[in-house]
Amino acid sequence: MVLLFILLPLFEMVSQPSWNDLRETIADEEVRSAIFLSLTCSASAAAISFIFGTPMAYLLARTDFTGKKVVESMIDLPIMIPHPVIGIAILSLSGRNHWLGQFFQDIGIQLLGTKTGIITVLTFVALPFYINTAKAGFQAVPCRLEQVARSLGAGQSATFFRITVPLTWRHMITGFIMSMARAISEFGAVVIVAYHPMIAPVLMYERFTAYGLKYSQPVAVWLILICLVLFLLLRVVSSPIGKKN
Amino acid sequence: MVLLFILLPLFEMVSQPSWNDLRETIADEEVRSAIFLSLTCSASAAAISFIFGTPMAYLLARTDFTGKKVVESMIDLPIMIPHPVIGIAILSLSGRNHWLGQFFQDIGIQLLGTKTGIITVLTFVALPFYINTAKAGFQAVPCRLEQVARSLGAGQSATFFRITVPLTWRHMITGFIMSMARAISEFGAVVIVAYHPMIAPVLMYERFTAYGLKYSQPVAVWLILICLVLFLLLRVVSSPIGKKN
Amino acid sequence: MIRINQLTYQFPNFTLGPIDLHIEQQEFFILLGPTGSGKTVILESIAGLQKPHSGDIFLFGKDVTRVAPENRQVGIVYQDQALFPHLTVQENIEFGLRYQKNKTKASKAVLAGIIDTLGLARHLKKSTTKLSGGEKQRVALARALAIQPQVLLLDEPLSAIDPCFRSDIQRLLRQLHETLPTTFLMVTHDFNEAFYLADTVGVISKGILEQTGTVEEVFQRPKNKAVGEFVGMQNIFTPQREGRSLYFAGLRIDAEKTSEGRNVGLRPEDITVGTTHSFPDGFMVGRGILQSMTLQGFGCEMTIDCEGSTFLVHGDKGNIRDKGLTIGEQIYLGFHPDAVHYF
Amino acid sequence: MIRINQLTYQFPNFTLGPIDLHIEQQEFFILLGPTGSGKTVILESIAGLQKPHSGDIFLFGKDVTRVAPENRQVGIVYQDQALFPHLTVQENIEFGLRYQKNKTKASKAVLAGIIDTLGLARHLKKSTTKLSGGEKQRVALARALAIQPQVLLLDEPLSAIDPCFRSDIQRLLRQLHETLPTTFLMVTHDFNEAFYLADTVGVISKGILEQTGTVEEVFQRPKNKAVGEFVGMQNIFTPQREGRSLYFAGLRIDAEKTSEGRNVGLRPEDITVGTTHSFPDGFMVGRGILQSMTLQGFGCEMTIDCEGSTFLVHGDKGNIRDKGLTIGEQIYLGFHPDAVHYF
Repeated sequence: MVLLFILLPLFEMVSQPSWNDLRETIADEEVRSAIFLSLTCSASAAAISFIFGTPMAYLLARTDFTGKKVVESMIDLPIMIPHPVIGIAILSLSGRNHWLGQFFQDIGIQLLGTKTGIITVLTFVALPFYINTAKAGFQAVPCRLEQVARSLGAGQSATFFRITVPLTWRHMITGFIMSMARAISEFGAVVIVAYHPMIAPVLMYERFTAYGLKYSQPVAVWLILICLVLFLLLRVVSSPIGKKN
Repeated sequence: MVLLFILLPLFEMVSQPSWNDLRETIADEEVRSAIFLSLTCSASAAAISFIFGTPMAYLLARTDFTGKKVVESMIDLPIMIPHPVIGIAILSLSGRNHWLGQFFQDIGIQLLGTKTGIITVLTFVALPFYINTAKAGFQAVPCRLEQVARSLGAGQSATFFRITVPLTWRHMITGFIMSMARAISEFGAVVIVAYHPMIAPVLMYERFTAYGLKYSQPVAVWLILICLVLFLLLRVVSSPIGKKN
Repeated sequence: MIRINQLTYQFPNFTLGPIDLHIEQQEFFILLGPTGSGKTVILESIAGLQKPHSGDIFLFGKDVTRVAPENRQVGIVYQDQALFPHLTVQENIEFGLRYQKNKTKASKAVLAGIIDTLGLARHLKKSTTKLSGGEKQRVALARALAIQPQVLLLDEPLSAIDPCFRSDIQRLLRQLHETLPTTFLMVTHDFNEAFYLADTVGVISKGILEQTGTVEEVFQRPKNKAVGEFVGMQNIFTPQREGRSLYFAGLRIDAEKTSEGRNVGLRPEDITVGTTHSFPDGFMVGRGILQSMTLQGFGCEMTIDCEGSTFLVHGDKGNIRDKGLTIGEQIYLGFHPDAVHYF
Repeated sequence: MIRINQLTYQFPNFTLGPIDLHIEQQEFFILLGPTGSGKTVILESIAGLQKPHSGDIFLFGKDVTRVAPENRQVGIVYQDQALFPHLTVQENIEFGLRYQKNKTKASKAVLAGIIDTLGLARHLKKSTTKLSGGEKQRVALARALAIQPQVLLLDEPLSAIDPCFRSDIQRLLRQLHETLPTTFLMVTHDFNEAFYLADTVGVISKGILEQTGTVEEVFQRPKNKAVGEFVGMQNIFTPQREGRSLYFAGLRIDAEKTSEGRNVGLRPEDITVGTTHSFPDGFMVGRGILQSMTLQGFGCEMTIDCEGSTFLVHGDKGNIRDKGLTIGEQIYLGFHPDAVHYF
């Protein structure tokens, strides 16, 4: 029944538009560029999460310090905060009357209505998903393996690349895909920071408000298909992890 | 640095509005009723997740069947699907030209622009968070404890309530709070199903588009404070679980 | 009385059975086998916690194959104790009481007796996490015995306990078995435990029940090589025909007792050594080269090569020192013909 | 040579040390102690994997307290083996080689020798997950020895192995120690392993190093009750003054050898029993009541009450059967005065 509740709406939506509608929609230059923008921005956000999140995740998995719980809570914050609030918060920072915003403008970085802004917002929402997955991966590698590698003469970085990474790359890729999927799904935060350039969810929302349900459905179907492909990838990559349990 | 990236926008946003703005905003009847609506709808969504999600989570934790991975993937779907798509999918189902929508209307249930619609959408996004947390809780209880209880004469339901529940209620509560927090944060899916009655994120979005950043900030601050309270609760409740590790 | 008929299980990497087993009332039966030989699965099938692939299980004449675990009156004690962590010791022990039909005063007295025997009276109010391994195991025993089960199943109850406390629990098990009307079925991989506790033993290996019988029977007359090795016959040889007689390690054996292709087994502790040919009358005596000699506890372990066959011998340390044995030298070994086992 | 000076650790529920320890080059030193007594922490501090709270560690005269583990040339073998699961047996063994400065042909020959000694040649291409416990332990040994460490640390290498294979690994350790120029430091809770392997032992209990010395010293002359109990003296009594002499269990002891308030200890296997008063000359003989008699393996365990003191006695089963002992009857026990230990 729970499954039905989740699947029925998706299935019905996918089945309602005709093939013709779908073909017409994907032929639309605006739709294609929106989907492309969604994908590139999400991938960039996931990549940024990967670069900055990996050391953070390793630190959280291996060390124990007072206030670790607080840090972990802070990393989870973006999951919990209402999406428009995230957009507003990031805009607050980049306004011209704020020193940081001023600094960014001086070096030519603008968030409102730019790709940079979209990527910033998406990184904000995607980061916790990457860090949590990678952290779980690092925690699953026994400290002892690293200790033994050290005692055999491997330095810290040799140990990390020869022992830790080979045992966690699946988790890292899973985290990458999860954070990318989370970024693709974001709408509320992006719509505040950048209505234009238009990412796919924003385009869909615009079609819905401007033309109604029937015209937004084909875009939704395309978006969902792309998400499903991502998702299948995720499961294929992560399945050997599941088998270990 | 990762922490700074998450905290700085939030901190700056909270510090920008004056006390006066905040007081005026909370005095606004519209703001108060939007926040109240957000809270009640989210709580309802979390409660529905609790009722239907608990058996599902137990089933997933205790049994092993072919296609379990597929079922788990399906439960995770709502996390990945773009939020406006969720709204459109649910609306697709409830339209008058669909048999299910027809049936709902016959028994007086309407989704578009109603509280019922909001709760349905929020449950859709909140459910995976509850199920995954509860499942982790059930998995942490060794099967052996339940088996021993059975061998001592306790039936299936006695075993569940005397052994399983006492050992997982923390996870269950954590799951409840997480799913509620996730529901409060939702905007993209709700805005499609029900612009009115207005939940807090929608109100905030409206203020942003109608009056600009400065007028949306106080609402955002109030919403963030409420989320933080929820979040603190979550951490207080779940901390003994963390200690066990 | 427990009767198992043609029990089988199919696991992805492992097949168990078909197992036939019969255990008398009030017997102390020990199922011996190495780790991973399917012992725990048999216990859980008797308790109703695993559904067999095929076969039937009877408890006291009643077919219980399809009966739910809570209706079987079978107590189970696991190696890892599986105490309920949210309950105190007392709550753990009394967990099963409310489901018993005859909550008479008599059963309360029995419970008090069990708590007393197991020395748990002063721990009753404690949390189970505060107990040592041995104490936990005693709580698990008390909890299983509190419901006065017809059958008590024990899954390697001694292996998770520090060696110093093992003998205490062993003594306790013996005592409980002597005073209670319960049938005990225990699985273990340690044949010393079986020697100390069991009335009857069964040896299981790779999912097959190789031999059942009294302790003496199985230990003195193992049916095949697998059982022989498992019960401590570290010297196993296959005699060769030479002319009309059978020989191993240069020793002639009575052709009546065995035939070609079968094995002979000797325990290391049944062999004595010396530098001269003087052994008691009737002993079989061989000559070999002392290859190694290692002290072990208060004993000594030697390997001796006799015409290409290597004997492992356990001896008394002092005894051996007196005889002045030297590695690489010629040495005699002897044993009573009764110490030779044929299988 | 390993020298540890005033090493201490503070953990939330446990304090270790201060520990002073000195181990000679090429010695086989065994640190004995119950689970949770801090043995592993000492090993990890020598390997540099745990930072001590205070104190210094010297390896071959060099202060290594602050040296990174990869620069210490110390191999470590854990109870759980800690093999790298993503590498084959060969890749595991050769993991440390590329970090060694002297990659000469000689070291390749040494490696081949180690693989040969440990019998791993035919497993080299296998995944480590396909190995048995004993094989895994041998891979872990080979991996640690491949870097030709100055010191090899062994953390209960035998306890995770099935009992049947334990003696193989034990023999192997002895052999490796005899052929390699490496100092061995092993921790264990099993004093039989120490008896078989160690040159020198240290007994640690609750974070304190109670006694160090040769195996004989520690086993025959335990310094205090804690050590005595740990090395198998299950009969420990406190003699009482009566008049001008000291007595325990009705037996008078030489007042020169001990003083009031100290303990005497006797191993169960050093006591012989009989129904008559006939014991060898010079034996101390006591009279008591046989309280219990339980068969255990090929021996027998008896408890005998002598004027309020209970003796635990191990005897030979056949021997005892011949003497026809009965529970509840009067019995004599005797032992050589040298078997009594004072501490």
